Amino acid sequence: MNAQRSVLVLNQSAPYGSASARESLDVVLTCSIFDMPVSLLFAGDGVYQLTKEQNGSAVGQKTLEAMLSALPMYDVDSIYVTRNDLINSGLQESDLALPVQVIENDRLPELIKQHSTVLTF
Amino acid sequence: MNAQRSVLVLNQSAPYGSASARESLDVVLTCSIFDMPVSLLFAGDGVYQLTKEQNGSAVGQKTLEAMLSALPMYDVDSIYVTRNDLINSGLQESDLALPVQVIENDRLPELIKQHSTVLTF
Amino acid sequence: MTLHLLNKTQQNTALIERMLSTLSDGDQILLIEDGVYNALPHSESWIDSKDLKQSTYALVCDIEARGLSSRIRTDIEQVDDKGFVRLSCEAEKVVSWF
Amino acid sequence: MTLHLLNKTQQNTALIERMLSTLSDGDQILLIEDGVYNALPHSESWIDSKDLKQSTYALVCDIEARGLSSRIRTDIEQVDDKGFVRLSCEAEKVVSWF
Amino acid sequence: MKFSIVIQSSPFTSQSSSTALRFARTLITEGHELFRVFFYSDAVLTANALISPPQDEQSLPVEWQALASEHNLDLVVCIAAAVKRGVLDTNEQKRYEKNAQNLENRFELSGLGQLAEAIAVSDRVVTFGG
Amino acid sequence: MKFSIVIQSSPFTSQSSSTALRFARTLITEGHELFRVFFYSDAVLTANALISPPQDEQSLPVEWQALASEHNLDLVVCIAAAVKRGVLDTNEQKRYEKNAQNLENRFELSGLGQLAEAIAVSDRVVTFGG
Repeated sequence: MNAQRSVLVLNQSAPYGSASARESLDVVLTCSIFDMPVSLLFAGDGVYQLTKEQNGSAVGQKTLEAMLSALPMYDVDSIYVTRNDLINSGLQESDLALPVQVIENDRLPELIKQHSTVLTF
Repeated sequence: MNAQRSVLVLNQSAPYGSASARESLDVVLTCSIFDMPVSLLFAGDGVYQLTKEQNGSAVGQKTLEAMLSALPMYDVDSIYVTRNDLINSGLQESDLALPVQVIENDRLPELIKQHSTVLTF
Repeated sequence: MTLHLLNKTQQNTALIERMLSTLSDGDQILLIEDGVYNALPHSESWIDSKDLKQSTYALVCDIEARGLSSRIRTDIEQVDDKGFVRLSCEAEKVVSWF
Repeated sequence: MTLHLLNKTQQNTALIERMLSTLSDGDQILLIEDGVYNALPHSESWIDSKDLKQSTYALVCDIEARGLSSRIRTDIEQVDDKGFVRLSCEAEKVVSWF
Repeated sequence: MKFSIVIQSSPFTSQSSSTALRFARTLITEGHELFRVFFYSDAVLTANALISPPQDEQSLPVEWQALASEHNLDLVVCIAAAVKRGVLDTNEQKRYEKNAQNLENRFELSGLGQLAEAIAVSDRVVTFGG
Repeated sequence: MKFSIVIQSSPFTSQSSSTALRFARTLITEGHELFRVFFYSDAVLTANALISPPQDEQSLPVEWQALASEHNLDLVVCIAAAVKRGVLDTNEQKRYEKNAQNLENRFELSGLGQLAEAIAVSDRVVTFGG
């Protein structure tokens, strides 16, 4: 086994319209169970995954918010959103279901560099 | 059976990257076999379906251009592209494998109105 | 009159511009699935720039699923599945944008 | 150094802006699949505005399949599958944008 | 009013198939006629009888099948799209010499002509994709 | 160098699975090691043995299987994603009481832990999606 790997999971899709949000969270939780440091970046439409008061049953799906709330229990606490994407989403920070780190766009190159693997969804 | 229906097929996807281009052409040819008047609008990335000198075998696929060339034999000759989309595509009219009607954007509402059914791909 | 169904977010600018360029006077737009995010308050919304708030609707179950009930614009009418069917009947045809 | 794979056309402006905002100096970009259309001559190309023509490559089999061999810009280097593997090895990691 | 529905997207990665199902139910409840549902492209995967969703999740094949049984609906799966994607009825299983068929009950494999006919006879054709 | 490949998209509507196959072949030819190919999301559909493409078209299951046989590759299909999409091995067929299994030879159903392991031990992880 090589030196310790760290993973950045990049979430770019809105929840419910596609399965990508749930499938990326499954990967995050699994990496965490395997003691691999994992960070999350919600970008573009991915920011919508964080919206409060979701209710998937209205469209016959499980509520994503429940899975998201499990992240702190799995010691996943490096969760990032760029200020730019948050503004473009039309949501406020107070609309989000989880505490996130709001970063400027110019932090992104560093975030990519800090992780040995980047998985996009 | 109701009064004669006419179909507008709207192609918005580039060829090879997705299956949408081929599947929409299959629908066009079928409608034509069933004597239903059918028009095609290539819009956005769909304009790329019309590029000359395609060679699908380079990526293990059938060449779309061969299917396209069959359109006139099936009496499908209402083929539209907007000038705007053609310019944005980075192609010239001389790069296209088929004669098409280049129309201005303001003709689009009329095109939708003229057909009883619009199928998007 | 045509009913346009839109199921993608405002990030899909090329798709939305294409839809807008096909609109005739009196056409209606129904935001479904991820399309309902277009009804959040955006600073440069096409709904405002094209003055379409009176002809745009949003599907209520998709709004609820996404946690948007208290967040979306109040000047866009919400319809349920019955409203979706009714709008489809009132229109001469339904065009889907995805 | 990171290798960025892009397989979508220039219409996907939000995706491309996102990719561009993550670039570090020395990063490389490989256009694959529908991404090769970015290498057509466009009047407002991100390749020019960000001065990236020397760090952008395009996959030759995707260019050929799409009939673009004689149409794409000559200042962007074309690589085959071996080149794809080589670029992946030279980079510390590979990030896919789709 | 006479409706037909066309579904294009994978039921696993897109919400379309699920929205189409609700739309179908509602239009029937509202007294309209559903002439045909045509599954095309990756939407043909909806007819795979081997789909086994988690217990607390919607099973689209089962729900479509139940709606079809109740209202005698015509669920047509594009045969060319289906065979290519590994959704086979008994005939296609034999033709391609495979060891199983996996087409869900109440779904039927047929050609694109069924889509053309649906367009010809329906007052409204609604497409669900993306 | 040790590679792993992750594929996410439907092999029928996206070019990804086909590009990934070429990338896999080439990296092996170039003397690198392919530790694992992990099929996730709609890419699990690549492992459906009932797929019957037209005679003049590429069969991805068959080509992956051939490459795997030749180079003893590890083709792992995410079990949760597969079962939900109707791609079953004999065990899952029994568990869900279905009348057939349809997992192509050389593919194996397993958990996401196999992806985590691939990330941990590989020098490069390349994702194909979209």
